[in-house]
Amino acid sequence: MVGEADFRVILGVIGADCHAVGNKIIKSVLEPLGINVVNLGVMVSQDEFIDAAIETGADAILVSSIYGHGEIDCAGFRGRCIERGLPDILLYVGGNLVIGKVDFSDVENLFKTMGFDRVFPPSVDLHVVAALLKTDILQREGRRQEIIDYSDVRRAG
Amino acid sequence: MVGEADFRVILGVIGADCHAVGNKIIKSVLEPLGINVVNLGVMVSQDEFIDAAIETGADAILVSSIYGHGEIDCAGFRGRCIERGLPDILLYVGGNLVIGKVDFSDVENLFKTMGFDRVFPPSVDLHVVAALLKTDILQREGRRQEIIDYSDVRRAG
Amino acid sequence: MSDTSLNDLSDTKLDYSVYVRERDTVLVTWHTGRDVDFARGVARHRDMPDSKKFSVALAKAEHDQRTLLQPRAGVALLREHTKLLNDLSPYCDVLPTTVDAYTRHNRYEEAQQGIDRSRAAGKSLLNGFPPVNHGVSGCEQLVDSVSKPIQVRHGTPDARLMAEITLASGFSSFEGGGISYNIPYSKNVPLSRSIRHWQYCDRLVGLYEAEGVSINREPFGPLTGTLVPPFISHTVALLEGLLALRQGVRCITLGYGQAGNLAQDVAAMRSLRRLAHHYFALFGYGDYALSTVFHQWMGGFPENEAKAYSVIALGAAAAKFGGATKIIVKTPHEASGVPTMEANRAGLQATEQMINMVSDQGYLATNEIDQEVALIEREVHSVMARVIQLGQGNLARGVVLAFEAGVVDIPFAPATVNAGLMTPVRDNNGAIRIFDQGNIPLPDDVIALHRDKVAERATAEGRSASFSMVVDDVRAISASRLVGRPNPLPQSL
Amino acid sequence: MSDTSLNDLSDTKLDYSVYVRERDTVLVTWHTGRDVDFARGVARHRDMPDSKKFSVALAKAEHDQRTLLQPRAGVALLREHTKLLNDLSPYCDVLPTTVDAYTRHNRYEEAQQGIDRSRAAGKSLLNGFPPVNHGVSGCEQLVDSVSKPIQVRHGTPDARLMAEITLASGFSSFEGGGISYNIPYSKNVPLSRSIRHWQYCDRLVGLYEAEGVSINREPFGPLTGTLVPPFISHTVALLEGLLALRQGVRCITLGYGQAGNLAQDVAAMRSLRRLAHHYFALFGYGDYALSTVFHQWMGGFPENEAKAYSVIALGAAAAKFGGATKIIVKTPHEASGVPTMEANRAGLQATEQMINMVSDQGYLATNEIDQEVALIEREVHSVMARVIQLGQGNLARGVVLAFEAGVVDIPFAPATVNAGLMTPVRDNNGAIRIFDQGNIPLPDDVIALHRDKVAERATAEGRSASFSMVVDDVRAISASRLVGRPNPLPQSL
Repeated sequence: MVGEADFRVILGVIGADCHAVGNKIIKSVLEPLGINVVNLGVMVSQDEFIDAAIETGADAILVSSIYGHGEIDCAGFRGRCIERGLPDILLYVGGNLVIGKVDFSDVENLFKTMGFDRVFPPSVDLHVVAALLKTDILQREGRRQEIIDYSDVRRAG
Repeated sequence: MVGEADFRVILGVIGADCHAVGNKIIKSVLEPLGINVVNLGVMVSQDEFIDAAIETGADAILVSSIYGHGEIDCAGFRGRCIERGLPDILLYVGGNLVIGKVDFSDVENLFKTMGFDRVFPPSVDLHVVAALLKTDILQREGRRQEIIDYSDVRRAG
Repeated sequence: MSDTSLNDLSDTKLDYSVYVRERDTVLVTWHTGRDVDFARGVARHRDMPDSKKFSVALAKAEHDQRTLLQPRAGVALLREHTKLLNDLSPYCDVLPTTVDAYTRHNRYEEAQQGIDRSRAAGKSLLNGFPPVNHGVSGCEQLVDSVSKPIQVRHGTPDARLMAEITLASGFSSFEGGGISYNIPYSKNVPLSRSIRHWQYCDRLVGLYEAEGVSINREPFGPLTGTLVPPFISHTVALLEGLLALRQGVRCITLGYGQAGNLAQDVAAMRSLRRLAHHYFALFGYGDYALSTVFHQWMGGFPENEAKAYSVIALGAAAAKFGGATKIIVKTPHEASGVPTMEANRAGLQATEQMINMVSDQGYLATNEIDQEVALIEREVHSVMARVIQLGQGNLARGVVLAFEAGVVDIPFAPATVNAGLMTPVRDNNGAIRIFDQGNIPLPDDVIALHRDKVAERATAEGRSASFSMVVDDVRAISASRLVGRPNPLPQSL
Repeated sequence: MSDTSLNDLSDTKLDYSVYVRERDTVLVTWHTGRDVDFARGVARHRDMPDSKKFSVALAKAEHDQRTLLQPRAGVALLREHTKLLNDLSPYCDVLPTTVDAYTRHNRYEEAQQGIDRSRAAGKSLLNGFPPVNHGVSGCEQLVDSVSKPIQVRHGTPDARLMAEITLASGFSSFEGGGISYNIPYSKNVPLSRSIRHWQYCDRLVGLYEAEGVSINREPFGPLTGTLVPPFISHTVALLEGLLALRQGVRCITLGYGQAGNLAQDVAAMRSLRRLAHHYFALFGYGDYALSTVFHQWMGGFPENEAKAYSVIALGAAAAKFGGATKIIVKTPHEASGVPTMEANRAGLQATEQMINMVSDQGYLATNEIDQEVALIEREVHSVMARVIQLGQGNLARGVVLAFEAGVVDIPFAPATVNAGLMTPVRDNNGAIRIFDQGNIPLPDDVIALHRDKVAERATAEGRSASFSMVVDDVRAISASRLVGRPNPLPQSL
């Protein structure tokens, strides 16, 4: 069993995006599931994410983008992480990431090519995100993977 | 100027189709426009249409079909007209003529191949039908074509 | 017994021996009739899980105040029809089997041709499933291959063989009635004959009930679906309900088709339930299960799918505010004829969303609704009193005489036995009113109210009421309005 | 003047000389500012046909009791944006130009990159049209290439340059306000600064008014679009309306975003109009043109398009029953982000159909609506009284102090100047109530009513009210419900 403080993530809405609702809800759902969330709120730059991750020793950065500029705002994010000395940090991204109705699989491919580890549509169940976060962090840290309890994952998103 | 009695048409809903609403409305719209409508009502067989056309010396047969069996019910209609001595009678057909959502142009081609002179979707403006009927009847009779007044044709169908 | 004259028509429970003798003549009208086995049918129903029983689904929905979703669906071939129902099943609560139009007129030869040609064409050329041709074994396969209750939905004046085959196979609900499946669905069938044939069907359902197998019966509410004033369809629903109860039916769903005016639609649904309990009690019945069904708009739909969705949504809201136990769902392809599975699913999903959003809200209480309820009830009482009086103790006979006299009169019906004298029209708020009462007996003040409402609209539109106004109304919803105004101010330029 | 402190903030009409000096500093913030020519702008507006003037379209709709349809739309490049508006034009009454998010934060460099990259990519990579970058000549081309009135819709705390450019180019309506385009749209902009910048925009509109050119102003009604109680958004709309009137604005459209409960939504629209006339008169204004705008559901949509249509339809019905002058339309693609032209057209068509069908019907009068109207009005009066009191004769100052104190408090807002202490939640009928009032001043009996309503729901759901209930509510509509119930009885199995 790992304690609560073992999962530490930086959360924020990237770029000039000011959609605060999902941001507040993500924090409110992840924290009771044992994830320590450092919430930078809305309109966060790539460097602000990275600064916070360095400062707090976070395991992952959770990037939200709702307003459709995600493709522009996220360009070069992984490269910047490498430059700043966080080559292996988990990068998650989710929301309405592009303009227009595009097949999600295309969006997923685009952002994975850009170096994001996981890509989510806006409808994702946050319990699933939490479960994946824990698995990925444990795996990346080389620890024995815990058995994830999926029983609370079924809730409609 | 031609008188009212110059345009005489047989109207009916073909086959086992009992949709009476459109039938009553077609009659109520065409008659004030100067078309003499012999209305056979619903559930009319091919021979009943032809019997009435022979008996009244009609210029045209207007076949409705709403219930989707039009493709079956109308098969061989032109051939039957030829057998019964009405090779040149105008055959109009309209309604929901096939099962499922099919491009209207495909439906039109199908029924024209079957020998129908004009094919209409259910949304057709009946004032347009009346104008076409008069034109076609006059042309077929070799009379000088009247100038059709399209001014009342613009009404939404 | 297939040429019942008015004088032979009784409304007592059909004698069992009469039923049995008639049954022998019915089962030989198509070769599949020989496979009907009542005892086997009873056993099948008893062995079915509750999840496949219509009566259970309805009772549970009534209790939970939920509204069940039901699509219409039927194609020619068994395998394709089974697939269609299973594809729809996740999106609805109860399943249909819509029967093709040849079968509705007992034209089993033509239905067979439709099956054969559909097989050759690789697509359904029939507008429904032909259960008589597929027979007991085909229908049993169908029932066994789905996981929800199935109802037979058709439009058949003489559905005796269809009822024998489908009920023996495990269908647990049967739509129709001697009036509602004659007047809007046929041209020359005498009303006394169709009523008598439906007494047979109801008697058969009663025999299942006597064996402890509850079969749901649903008179067809919307009739011609075209400007039918609620009191007319309510009267027919009540009469068919009473005729069914007399034959031993116990699980009844009365229906109504969306008129379009929200207040009138909600009032219609609420009054239907009250009126049913009133007349069923008046005729001495207490032991029945009542539910209601709302049909989304049965008239012409806009061709544009986005617009069609709003017609569907308005119907869903009216059904839920009106307290319907079940809703029969239309589709965004409605204007284009028989819908695809995808269109059906879309209609169900749109309806589900609206019903969910409305069911979370409060009771819709307006003076307008209360006034409409009171009006509908007065109208129904007036017509029912005359039908009962005409029957002189024989309600079936009263029905036939009432139609002959135009006391009950259904607008836009194809049947020649329907007087067709009553003319409806919308008022200035889109509620369906009476423009010409024909021979329908209504109190003077009620007629005055209708006249005033129609006059109000005529004044607003600067024209006098006429049949041309009625024609405009028939087309209004497909032309994106509720009321057929002359040159309406377009909402969009 | 871009760092207005609270002490500098006045609510008198901006002195013309102050405006002119400030204008010089504004126009140099991006190179396109040099092309702004007020006199030429006035001449352009005077020469425009009435059919392209927002104020005329709104006045006509008010008179005819019609509801104008307006989509949202904006793409990066001029030619594509012009085509988009012309493609939408046949399906709506008034046109939008939705501005991209970089421009909203005055990041014109990034907007320019967005334009360049969009040109290279052959598709818009911006979520709107960047009017500052396209400049006066680009905006003039746009206005000249469409045949209906165009409004600028954005979300910009400092929209001074955008207003100068777009109004001079012939846009005839400008959305936003110092509160509604700050609190829901930014993180660290002081409220006194955004109010001051919007006084500039309103003063500019007032200058056009003084030249006889009526420019419509529309405070942004829905705010965060997330469980905003009507009295909160009404208070903000009234305050922005008053601030605008003070600067010479005369044509005002106050807005409200659909909450989902029909009675509350209708009551909100009706009370908004009454309250506006009340407060505008209270502050001495008589000479203004008022209209209202209803925004279809601004929260999360169902991904399924059929379900999305029903959310759109419910909004359309509420708008019409509520008497909205204009409706801002959502699309069936809403869950997937910025919609295509086709999705936009579908949303407009669905909305048109519902509005047409409802507009043919009667006035919706229920006790529930009357009670909601009375409740909203009491709530607004209570908060407005405190804001006015805090301002001590300076309403702009009152607004800033009210936000600092949490007297006005917008749920789920990103702005750090917003207290964020008030927590809303739905009651058992889906109406938005207050779970925690924070520092909002409300009468004890009103608070007791909210408490009782929330308790009623908690009891019905067998759980206590908590933030988790609020989270469930935020997601409810996208999950096909109105109220976020725990394990709701599914409508479909």
